[in-house]
Amino acid sequence: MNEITRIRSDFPILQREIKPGVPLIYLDSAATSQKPSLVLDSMSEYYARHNANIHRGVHTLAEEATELYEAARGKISKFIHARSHTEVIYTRNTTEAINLVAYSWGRKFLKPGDIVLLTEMEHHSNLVPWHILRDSIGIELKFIPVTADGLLDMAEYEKLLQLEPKLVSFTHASNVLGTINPVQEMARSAHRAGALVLVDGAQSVPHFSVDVQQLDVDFYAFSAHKMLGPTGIGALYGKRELLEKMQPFMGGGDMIREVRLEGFTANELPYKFEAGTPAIAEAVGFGSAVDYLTQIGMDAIHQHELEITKYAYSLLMNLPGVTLFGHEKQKRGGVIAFEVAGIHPHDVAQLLDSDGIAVRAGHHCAMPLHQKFGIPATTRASFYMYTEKSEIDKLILGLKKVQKLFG
Amino acid sequence: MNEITRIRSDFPILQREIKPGVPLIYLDSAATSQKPSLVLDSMSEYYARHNANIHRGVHTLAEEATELYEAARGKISKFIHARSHTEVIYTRNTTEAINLVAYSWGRKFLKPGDIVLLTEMEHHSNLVPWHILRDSIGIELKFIPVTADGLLDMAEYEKLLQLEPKLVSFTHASNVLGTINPVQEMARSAHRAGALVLVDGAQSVPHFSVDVQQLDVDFYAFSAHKMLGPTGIGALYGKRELLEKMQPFMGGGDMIREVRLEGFTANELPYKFEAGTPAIAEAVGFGSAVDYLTQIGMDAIHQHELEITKYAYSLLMNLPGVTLFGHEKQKRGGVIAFEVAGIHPHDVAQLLDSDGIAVRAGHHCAMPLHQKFGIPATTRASFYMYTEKSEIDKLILGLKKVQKLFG
Amino acid sequence: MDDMYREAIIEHYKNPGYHGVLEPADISFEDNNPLCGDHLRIDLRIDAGGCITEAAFSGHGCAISQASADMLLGSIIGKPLDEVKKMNKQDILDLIGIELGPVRLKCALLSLKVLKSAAYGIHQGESVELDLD
Amino acid sequence: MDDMYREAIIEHYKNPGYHGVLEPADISFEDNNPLCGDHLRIDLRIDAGGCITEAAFSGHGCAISQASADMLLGSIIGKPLDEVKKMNKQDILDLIGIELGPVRLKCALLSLKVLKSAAYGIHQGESVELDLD
Ligand SMILES: Cc1ncc(COP(=O)(O)O)c(C=O)c1O
Ligand SMILES: Cc1ncc(COP(=O)(O)O)c(C=O)c1O
Repeated sequence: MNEITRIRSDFPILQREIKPGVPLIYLDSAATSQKPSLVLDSMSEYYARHNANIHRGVHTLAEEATELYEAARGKISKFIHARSHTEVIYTRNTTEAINLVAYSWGRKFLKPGDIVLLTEMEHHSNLVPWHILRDSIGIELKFIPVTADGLLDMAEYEKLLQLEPKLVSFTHASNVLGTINPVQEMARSAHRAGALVLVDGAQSVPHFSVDVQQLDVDFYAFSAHKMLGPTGIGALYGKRELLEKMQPFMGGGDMIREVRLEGFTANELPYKFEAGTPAIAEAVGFGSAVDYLTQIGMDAIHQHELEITKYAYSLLMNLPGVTLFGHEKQKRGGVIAFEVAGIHPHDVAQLLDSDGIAVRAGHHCAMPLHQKFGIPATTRASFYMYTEKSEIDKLILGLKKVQKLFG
Repeated sequence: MNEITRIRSDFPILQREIKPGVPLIYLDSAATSQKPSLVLDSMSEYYARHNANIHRGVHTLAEEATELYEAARGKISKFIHARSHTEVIYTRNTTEAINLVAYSWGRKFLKPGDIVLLTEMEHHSNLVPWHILRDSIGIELKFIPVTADGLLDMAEYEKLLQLEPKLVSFTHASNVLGTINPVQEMARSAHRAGALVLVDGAQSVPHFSVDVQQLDVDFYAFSAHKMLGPTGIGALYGKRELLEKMQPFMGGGDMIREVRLEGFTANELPYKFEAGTPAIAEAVGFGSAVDYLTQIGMDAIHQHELEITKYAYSLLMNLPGVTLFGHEKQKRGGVIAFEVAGIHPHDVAQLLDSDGIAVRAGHHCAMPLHQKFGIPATTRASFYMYTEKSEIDKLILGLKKVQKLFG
Repeated sequence: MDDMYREAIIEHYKNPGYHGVLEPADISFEDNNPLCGDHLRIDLRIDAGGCITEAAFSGHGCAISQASADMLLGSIIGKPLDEVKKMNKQDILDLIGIELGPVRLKCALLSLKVLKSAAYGIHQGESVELDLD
Repeated sequence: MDDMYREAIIEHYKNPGYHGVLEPADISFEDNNPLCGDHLRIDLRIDAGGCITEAAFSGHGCAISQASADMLLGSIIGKPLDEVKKMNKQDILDLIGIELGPVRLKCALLSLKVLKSAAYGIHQGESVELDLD
């Protein structure tokens, strides 16, 4: 409790009032996290003292900027336990990381009729890149079904693997159901069946310790903005052997070794995939976010979120007229999506907002999952290291008021 | 002089000393510009008060963030005189903007054998995307030659247009030669020949007033970080009719209207091309950079740079052993690349750095242009609104010292 | 909490005056807002002089979209179709009388979009851009 | 200004002791640094016991790359080839005696890279990753 007060004081926005006397209750961290001063200060400091373009510069600022940019990559690489910092490619976000694989690996190694296996619980980021690829080169998409209680159907998964997909791509943690998928086992099965594995880590890396070597995944994608870092930057982890065989994605400065009018030769990893002036200040902020997370400790963060989620789950479950999605017994990530009978999620969210409570309403970029459950939209509360039990109490109170108003 | 002192005081980094007693002389703005407090403060304020994910959120923060993000787009759109803010797509940088056109327009509308016309003075950003496209779909690339004095050969251009290229893509201002190309006339000729026109505006939008409608270009690409804005964001302007016909680039959240397991429908402009959580804080900073530029006035900025460049050019020209690149009489942009006889640019740049003077040494991402002139590298000094004559004097002094040391 | 939801909105949502379908109708149009799953259909009956004599909406959606549909239809009975064509965002905002952020604005404008599409005689499935500003 | 450029570097650059080519050489290797256009070739003569008896470099580049090549060759005459295989970044830094940022480090290391490639008998054009750390 002391600890969480201290943590909250590191986040300037948590001092904000939405209206005079109405403090912000931020329960939308799955959409994007808030940022501690450490992260903001590191970026301001970068701009105020070191700002320069990187890699090709000889002068002091260029050297400092390059060092900061690469030091951040080193931190991120260590954070996810990559073998080498050359396996960490900066992207704009999770979405770009997945698109990079679809373009650079997919267009080189997939042929018409090849199967890419996805799941029904994917975020649009892990669906649409494959739709685009299918429409352009004729691959086939299959989906691991989601069971009624929000888990992946593992028996079906094993059957689908018999179709010999070339790639299995799925989320580590669902941003709607809270489900945490058994990545290690799924990767093992996939590899046994000869498939590569891409994992969408947007909702996992921010919340618990991830070891890409131990999980033995081939690609892993995540976003800084969901893990205390700035917008505009994310990362793709990829195994070196794979990244080396892939074709470049975007062309331009920095990703080349040599350019002539007639053609170019690509740069070494990781630069091969970083075209043009990158998000330098954002990389610095990303590195500081990792510093902050490491300092608090990923296990402590996970523990806190499990507790908050359990607390919220049990209170919400006991609210009449409220239906929760996802499996209750399973260890869940800190997101709870629910329906309030007879009241549209937009109305729920807007009424809660007038009490300062920020929740999300909609399909949360998982329309197919909502279609599966036969509802167009849900309300979602999501938690992070700075979420307090008292905020959950206010959410419950708020929901009761909404129900009364519509009653 | 009063004015420039005031301007300089807005840029925190210009107060920096590289070593005790050695102030920073930043002559590398063509690589990236420095940032005024206004820009840095707008981003800090965004994170400390408004940070949320955009577009789909109902709560106050989400609405504020969406409004700030879109207001910035409006400012940028007005700044380049686009017809509508829906014609301005956020990208990471100029490089991504050009790649977007190569992927989304090129792969849909170009066929094997179709010609894309570039120039010999292009930055790698406007060469390699076309190399990649050629290697993948078999288009043909042709190049408008650069004359000995650093201009595009207009007679050759007219001849090349007779080959009926589908696209002419060239830089508005060269980052090595300082040449400012006659975009309006070139676009007119291109259109007459039935070609579309893409202009690389990385070195123009920051330095003088650009009106995309008056120039009548089809696409225009630029980066925030070169115009006082943050890293991690840039923009592509495109004519609405064209953007509408193009296929999506990356797939994911926000760029869709609807997603089912079987497929997706794309969102309206400009969102169709913005997949995943965008660089929100960076957009806010980009908007503030435009505010700052507008407040100083693009004509005043251009005037100041012409003056500084003329001053630098005449002093450099009179240094024995120093050879300047680019056309002297032509109105030039604020970059001067030069050779110092017998001394490698890296040595020049490093020795200048020990006196706090930041210049760039290398091929400046224009290897083909350097090959053309038969030299692997040059030293480049580049200027911006905050460059003072006294800084040019120090550059000259520094060069004399370098020559003495190697003499 | 309820300052944004004037009683009138809740009232129109719970007890709409124009909910239903007209069979047969002179004009019908339907559309949806995929972002929130709202779906709205509007049926109109028009007299010889081109005036709206009857109107009804059906579908599902949030209180804002449903209430604004109900209020909107209430405001157009007896009016000529041509007048409907001139209606814009501000008319809706005046009707519902609360401030709306960009997301909720789309909910409120769905009914206007469907109504104007009907008024202009746009065919179902045709893609036409309507000016609502 | 010149603190970074010890006199020794300028001196080796202007008056190198090992500039030239050996025809015939026992081993030759060349490589370049496309970023700055530096190009370096190293020729070696080896005696029956596997020791370096003669060495020469040619090509062009900045003072750092040329001077470090000259110093490096000066330090290996008489040494067994196997010892050269063990040399690393620190050896070069010790030789030139100044601190270098990442870009200039590449200039300084070009000679080591070429020398080690020669020592390992790598064929020209073969792509091998050498550990210089
Ligand atoms: C003419 C020109 N085009 C394109 C670029 C690429 O810009 P960015 O690295 O921001 O994509 C630059 C800057 O390096 C440039 O000077
Ligand atoms: C599971 C999941 N995948 C992918 C994404 C996309 O992340 P981004 O928008 O940062 O690319 C999100 C977040 O919205 C997510 O929750």
